[in-house]
Amino acid sequence: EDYTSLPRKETLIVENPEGTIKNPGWFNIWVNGGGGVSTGLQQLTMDTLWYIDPEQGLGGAAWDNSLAADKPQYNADFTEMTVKLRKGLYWSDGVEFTADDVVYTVKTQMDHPGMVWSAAFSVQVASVEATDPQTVVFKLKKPNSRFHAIFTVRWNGAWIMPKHVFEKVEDPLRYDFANPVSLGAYKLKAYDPQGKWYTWEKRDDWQRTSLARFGEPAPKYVTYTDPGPPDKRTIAQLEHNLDIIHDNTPEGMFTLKEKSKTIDTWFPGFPFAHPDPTLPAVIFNTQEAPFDNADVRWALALLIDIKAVDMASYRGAATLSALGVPPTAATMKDYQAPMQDWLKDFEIDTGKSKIKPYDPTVGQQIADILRKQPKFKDQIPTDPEAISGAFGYGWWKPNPKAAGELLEKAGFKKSGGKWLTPDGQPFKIRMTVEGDTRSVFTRAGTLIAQQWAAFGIDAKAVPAAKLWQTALQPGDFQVAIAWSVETWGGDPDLSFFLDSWHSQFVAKKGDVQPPRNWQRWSNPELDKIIESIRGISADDPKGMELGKDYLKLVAKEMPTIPLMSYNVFTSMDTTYWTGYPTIKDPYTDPVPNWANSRLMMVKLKPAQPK
Amino acid sequence: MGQSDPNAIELMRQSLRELYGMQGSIWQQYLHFWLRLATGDLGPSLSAFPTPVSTIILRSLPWTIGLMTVSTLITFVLGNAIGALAGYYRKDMVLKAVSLVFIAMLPIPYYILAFVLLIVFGFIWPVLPINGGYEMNANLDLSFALVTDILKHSILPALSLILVGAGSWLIGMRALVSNIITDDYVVFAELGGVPKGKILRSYIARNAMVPQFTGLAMSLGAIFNGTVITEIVFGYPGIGNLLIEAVHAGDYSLVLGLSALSIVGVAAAVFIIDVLSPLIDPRIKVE
Amino acid sequence: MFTIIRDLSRHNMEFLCGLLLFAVIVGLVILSYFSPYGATDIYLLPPDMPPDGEYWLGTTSRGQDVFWQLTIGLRNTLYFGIGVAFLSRIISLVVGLVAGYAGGAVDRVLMAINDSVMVIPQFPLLILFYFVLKDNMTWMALIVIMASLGWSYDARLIRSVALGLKTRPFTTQSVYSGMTMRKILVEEHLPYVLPIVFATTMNNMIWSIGMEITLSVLGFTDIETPTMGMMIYWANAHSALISGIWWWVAAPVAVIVILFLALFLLSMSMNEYNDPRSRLNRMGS
Amino acid sequence: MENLVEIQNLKAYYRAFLFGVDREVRAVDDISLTIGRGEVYGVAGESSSGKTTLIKTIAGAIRPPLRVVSGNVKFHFGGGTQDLYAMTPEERVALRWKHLSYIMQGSMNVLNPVRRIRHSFTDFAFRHMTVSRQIFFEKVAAHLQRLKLDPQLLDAYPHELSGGMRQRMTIALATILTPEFIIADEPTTALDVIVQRDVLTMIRDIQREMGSSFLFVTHDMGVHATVSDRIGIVYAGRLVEEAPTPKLFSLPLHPYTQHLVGSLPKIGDPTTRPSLEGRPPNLAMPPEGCRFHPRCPKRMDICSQKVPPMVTVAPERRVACFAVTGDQV
Amino acid sequence: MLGRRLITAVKDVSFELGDEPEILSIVGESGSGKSTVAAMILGQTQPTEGELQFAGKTVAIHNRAERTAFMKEVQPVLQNPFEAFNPLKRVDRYLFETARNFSAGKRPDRREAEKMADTALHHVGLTLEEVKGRFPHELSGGQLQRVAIARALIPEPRLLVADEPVSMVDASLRMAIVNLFGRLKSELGLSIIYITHDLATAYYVSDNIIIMRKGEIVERGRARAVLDDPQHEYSRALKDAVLAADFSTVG
Ligand SMILES: Nc1ncnc2c1ncn2[C@@H]1O[C@H](COP(=O)(O)OP(=O)(O)OP(=O)(O)O)[C@@H](O)[C@H]1O
Ligand SMILES: Nc1ncnc2c1ncn2[C@@H]1O[C@H](COP(=O)(O)OP(=O)(O)OP(=O)(O)O)[C@@H](O)[C@H]1O
Ligand SMILES: [Mg+2]
Ligand SMILES: [Mg+2]
Repeated sequence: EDYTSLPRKETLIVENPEGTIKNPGWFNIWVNGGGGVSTGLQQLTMDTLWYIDPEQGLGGAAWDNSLAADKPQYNADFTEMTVKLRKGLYWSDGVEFTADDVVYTVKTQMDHPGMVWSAAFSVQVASVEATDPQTVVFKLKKPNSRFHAIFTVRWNGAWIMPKHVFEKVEDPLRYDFANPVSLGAYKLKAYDPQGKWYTWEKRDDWQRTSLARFGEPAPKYVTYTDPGPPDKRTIAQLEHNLDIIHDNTPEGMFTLKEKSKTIDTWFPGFPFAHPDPTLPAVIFNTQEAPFDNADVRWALALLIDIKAVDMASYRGAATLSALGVPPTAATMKDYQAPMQDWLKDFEIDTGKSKIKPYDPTVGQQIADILRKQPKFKDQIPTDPEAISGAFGYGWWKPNPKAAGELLEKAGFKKSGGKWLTPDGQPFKIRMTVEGDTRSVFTRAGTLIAQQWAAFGIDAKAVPAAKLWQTALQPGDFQVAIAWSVETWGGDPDLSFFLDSWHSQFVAKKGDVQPPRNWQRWSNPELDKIIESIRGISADDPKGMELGKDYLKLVAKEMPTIPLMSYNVFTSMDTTYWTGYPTIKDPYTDPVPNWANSRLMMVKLKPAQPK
Repeated sequence: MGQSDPNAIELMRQSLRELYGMQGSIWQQYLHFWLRLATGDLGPSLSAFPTPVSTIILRSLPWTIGLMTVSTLITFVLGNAIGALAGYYRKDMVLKAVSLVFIAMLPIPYYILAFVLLIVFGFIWPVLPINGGYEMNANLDLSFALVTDILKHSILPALSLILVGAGSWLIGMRALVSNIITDDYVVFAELGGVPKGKILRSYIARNAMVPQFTGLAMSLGAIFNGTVITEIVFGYPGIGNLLIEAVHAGDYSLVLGLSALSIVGVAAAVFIIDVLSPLIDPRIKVE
Repeated sequence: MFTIIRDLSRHNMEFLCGLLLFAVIVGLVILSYFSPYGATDIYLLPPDMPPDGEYWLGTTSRGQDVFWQLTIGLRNTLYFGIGVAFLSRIISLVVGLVAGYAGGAVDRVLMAINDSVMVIPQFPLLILFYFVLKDNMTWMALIVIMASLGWSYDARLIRSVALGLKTRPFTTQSVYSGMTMRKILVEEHLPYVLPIVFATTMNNMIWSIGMEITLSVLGFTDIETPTMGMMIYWANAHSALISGIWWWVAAPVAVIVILFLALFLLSMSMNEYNDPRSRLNRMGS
Repeated sequence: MENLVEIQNLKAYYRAFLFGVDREVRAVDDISLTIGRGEVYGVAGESSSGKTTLIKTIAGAIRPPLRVVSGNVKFHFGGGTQDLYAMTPEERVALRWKHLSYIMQGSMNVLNPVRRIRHSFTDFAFRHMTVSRQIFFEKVAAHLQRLKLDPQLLDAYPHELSGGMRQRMTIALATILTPEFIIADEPTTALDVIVQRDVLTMIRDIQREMGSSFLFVTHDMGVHATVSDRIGIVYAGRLVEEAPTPKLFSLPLHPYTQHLVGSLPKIGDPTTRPSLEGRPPNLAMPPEGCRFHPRCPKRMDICSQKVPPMVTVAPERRVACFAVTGDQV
Repeated sequence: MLGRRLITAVKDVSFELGDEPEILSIVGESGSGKSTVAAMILGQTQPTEGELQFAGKTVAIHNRAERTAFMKEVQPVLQNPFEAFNPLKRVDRYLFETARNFSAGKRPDRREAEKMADTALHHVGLTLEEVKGRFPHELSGGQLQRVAIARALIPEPRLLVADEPVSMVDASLRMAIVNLFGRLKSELGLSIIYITHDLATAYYVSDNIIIMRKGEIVERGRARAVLDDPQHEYSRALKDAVLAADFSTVG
């Protein structure tokens, strides 16, 4: 046996997009201590009551009762939630999982501000108790039809703590949880003291975990590693040393597709990538003039040539969206397709004329452009349905004339080829972009800024490292490229992000904005929609109608300019493993830092004989 | 991301501010930082709270010191040896060619050279590891295999440093030597028939070492300059990478801690020069 | 000055090579003013075209012509280096000459400052500046910061010459001729340090441009201004090397190497010219 | 007296070809002289007249840009004959220190500053010895004591000694192997007058004791008067006069020598001394004919046309001046 | 970082020059403090203790005006004529600068300055014509030293301080300069402090002499009297060490 001791055939090697972990020995996921979470920790060892898969899920539905035996049970006015738990699940140290663990999790977090879910519980939970070892009853401070969301994993959720470990600890805030006790099918085997890799081993008693319902996980070992920047990832996968790349540059992906015969991708052909249930958009700081004016926002939208942006950022490998919801498979069906007719008839008033800005053929046009490139010729679908699925339906048509009229309506003037604001200053826009961490966004931002500049606006893209913390949170930006919308993915309920768009949560100018609604937009009509959603249950079909009302409202008001899906260039090497999720078998999101990616373990098959 | 309630988030933010000791004005915080620093306490890292900054730094420091010290010393010895020979045997074609190779490397920006090495030996002709300090899933008990692996991973980073660095020692040494050979004591020794090798070693090189040694100490102190780029390019697990990560993470206590460390490092190097100079140059006395 | 250049280029191969290479650089910079494309315009041309008759050095994945992009980037990079060199030369001249001439407490204070600047780890400090300044880190700011980091070594060099000049009898002669300190420094001493200033200018440019390239490649500068480093930054962001767009990286790397070789050869031959002893060594026997 | 050194028609030029300027400095131009065994031969002349160059050429310390253009230097060491410029480098090295020691100008700074003085003795002299190191150093200690130097100084670094001590140490180093021929360039310049006299007496003493020949250079006529047996006067790269010391001072023949001797002020003699006008010639472009003629009070037409040859005018006396020898040659 | 040591270069030295013009020689062993005394007289070094009086007033220099006033009275002659001028500058520059900076009343214009320079050059046997526009390497050592002295004469000082003015020049030049000193004293009524190693020239030119050793004066008096018959033991040793070419001279 080699000193890098693991048999490759039995090991799945996955990119950890967090990079090198600064505090590698920290496994206390309930306190942010610089330890990683996408190291396999939340994917392989954590568990909580429910999961919603961003794609179809295993077991016939996106919804999965994981530790819970059933869906949450609310009382009539949504002030009490009762949860039934599964029996026969065990922690990796042999202690049985019970309702006490759930109660302990909630209470400990409430007692320790500074723990990750502490505040969320404190604000909502009046009391929690275990009425028997398999039943937990939550009493809420005020009605909430979505309280279960905190225990529902999308990317993550409130993970259940092992009571028998933590109750012995003096200060849970300073406890590193070294040798983490696992509730998942894997347990820690080894990790790099420099934080570059973590390896997990299948539990002997994997049958006593919630995942066992779907079968036996195949990989004996799973390693999460930091393979370095995109080029090194690409090289590593070409050499079959990295089974799953979390994300890559579009060019890296094309190279892999070209040079490797063993690469699986979400779409087998162009655009390859998996659309994340998040929606990259041009986000305006609507608290700052002139971006508080919908006419200005619309004018800027009409100056964008989305085809160029698509080519520049994703080189065409993106799914466009004109609507304020990410174009995932589920929302295409639930929202995008049903609203096409409304979009085609949608009109805006420029003050001088009424125009219909929607161009329903953009997706088609992009497919046509791409088909001209010899590299991709055969990979571009021809079926209109498939084209819309891969490239989106339509988008706004560039209309500089209308944009000029809108700006004039807002009091702007053009002089010497340059636009002046109503108070006579040059119209200057600084667009904050993320730099090389998400280079496709940076590319999109620089191009959009250039398109605006070509129209006579002093526009420029400026990169900011840690865009979220330094620009979006403090509201220290004019315009940014980021996402402000994220959905469950597999479920049409929009409350996941929409609830926090209520005007009650918009921070005052200059204050820190909670991490939703970066555009700081308040609108009474929107508040009404949100309040209606709060009053109905999560699976009430009325929710979808309210969702469409929201989409129409933001199309009119344009608080952000939705661009396209956040396409993640995940690639999977089939040299050692097969059975990855793809559009043909979309049982889960292939992006390996989502907690749902645990489903892959049971679907993978070794590709090499033992 | 699981908790979307903005009220909850505000509550959380306040409790974290308390934990991080970020109450009060920025000036109070700054003062607080220096007070702690004076007592050797760098405080907790903000992006890895509550882990102390010193713990995080100490984890990376040995890698940086190891890689940089060894490659600086190799660079020093190599550059000076070739420089001394090339300065003394001015007509030797082999020495001329070797010098030329190193000198040609000298002006190339370090990043570019490292990048080219990485592409050549990691991609075009993939024979050397290009990422990290040792292999993934390595068994970290001290073993011959581990040491070999660590050495293998240090080849490219070290090579890049040596290729770039040797040239300047070489030029400096060659110039020093060609000046020293006209110094009276060397001419006198030649006239005295002292053998050539002896002159080169005990007269020329020995005297040229005086300024070069000072330079060595300075360059050991300046390890913090080179380390950042090397470590980024080769994903080496040292403090340079840590610094960049800290900057990206907005972890100002870690950034300040690393800056403080680098200044202390330089100060220490200067102190070492002062202590050791009399050994190299008897004309200097510590009083 | 002109005769020096003439003599140097006639009798010193290195200088001649350096001068020719530098002429190539200057030529490219001049061409940049005739670029048919705007400096920051992107997606104007078909992307990823390999070098051919129409696009001499090919096009980038951002739809720019590599050749013209190169000329403009080179211009910005070179101006940056010149800016830093100019500012830092002024600081090092003032500090070096005054410290050397005035001596005493003035000297001690100036040299204490000088030594502190000399031992500061520059790269971490620059990153720290970037960390603090963020968007305010303009090119002008970067020039000023770099200049204030890049004078100390040369100031010491100048001071050591100035110390010698101070004890030269002609300085006493000047003092007793009633000249002011300013006059003595500017008219009597400055000519002696000018050759050093020229030679160190080259070294300083090598240093500052190298730093600029590194900072840019790592994305620590304004990404809209094309420079040599920025070209590589964008190429990296588009995985140019592994996706076979090698010309996008090779062209700036080649030009950088030419630029640095030119500066380096010039500085080396200037240094030799400054040092009469090495001049003697050139002659052989 | 038997000749130890014979120098014939020696020419040594500095060739400076630099950045477009091609210059040839004729620092030693056709000099012939002989030095007898046990003789002290002094070379005098004004600054830049080529004294150091002459001595370098005799010592074989040639390095660019200096070149020996023609002429030869012959030694008669150990009964044989050695032609300095026909030897292999190895043979030359073998002569050094054993037969021929050279104390360079600026002899205060010729010791390796970073090593103890003891090592210099090992490097220079020990290789010629067949004895053990211990015996060697006993010999060194005895030699130092003879020069009134404390043998403990061997363990000092050069900078720990005063200028005079360093100079004596260098002389000790040059004489430890009792060479037959010692060459010294300005061995006492920059010394205090009192120290200077001590050093000179010392040199004189060991030279007598060892019976070595001694060639030395200084522009201080007082030193020559004290030490030299015979003096050669150099003017602008040429030997212009040669005479036994007392004769030279009492009856200088060449106008330049006359001026040199005549302008020396003396304690106890308050008479006014004349000063010589004009400037020394540029050796890159020396005047035609006699090089002194532009400043010569006895100048004749021929002086600017022909080079006056060295003529023996009396036993041991040679002079190159048409005013003395006439233009018959 | 290096420690500092206090070196006593000169202790308890006092002497005075009379109103009558005179040449005062200071001789003594190397390092005996001769140059230090000169530097103190020239105001380049501040005495740790004691004072310097000029024309009955204590010399105290605090500002530029006082310095100029002092330099107008006391001027130096430097050791090495080849080094005394900036090789990159024309020598006349120093003459004109001095003329402009030291003349009483308004600053002289170019013509006046040239006239002052020419007058001073005449005192040393040169004319402005010979010197104007020339670089130092274009002049002989004797010329240079004379230009330097001429420059020192422009402010019409009362005292010249010459620290080893002939030790670096040839025997052939030496007498030219020493003779010039004698002439300046008698023609311009200048006092000169002449510092030297060379007892013979001191004897030749000076009126009074001071013999120094280890920072102290060991003997002083009329030059010829002292040197003909030194009293102090060190003076005698010094005189004995002089290597004279003692052969009776002929013609
Ligand atoms: N390395 C050299 N290159 C060119 N010319 C030189 C060199 N060394 C000496 N010279 C010239 O050769 C001539 C003779 O110089 P040399 O040193 O022999 O004179 P010297 O009589 O020893 O003078 P001094 O009394 O100053 O020592 C001078 O004109 C000098 O300028
Ligand atoms: N700048 C200085 N720093 C320290 N010591 C000094 C300095 N200048 C002079 N000295 C010391 O002061 C003493 C007197 O020196 P000074 O130069 O006055 O002597 P001097 O009589 O002029 O000697 P010389 O004949 O060699 O010129 C000497 O011991 C010297 O070492
Ligand atoms: Mg000489
Ligand atoms: Mg002195």
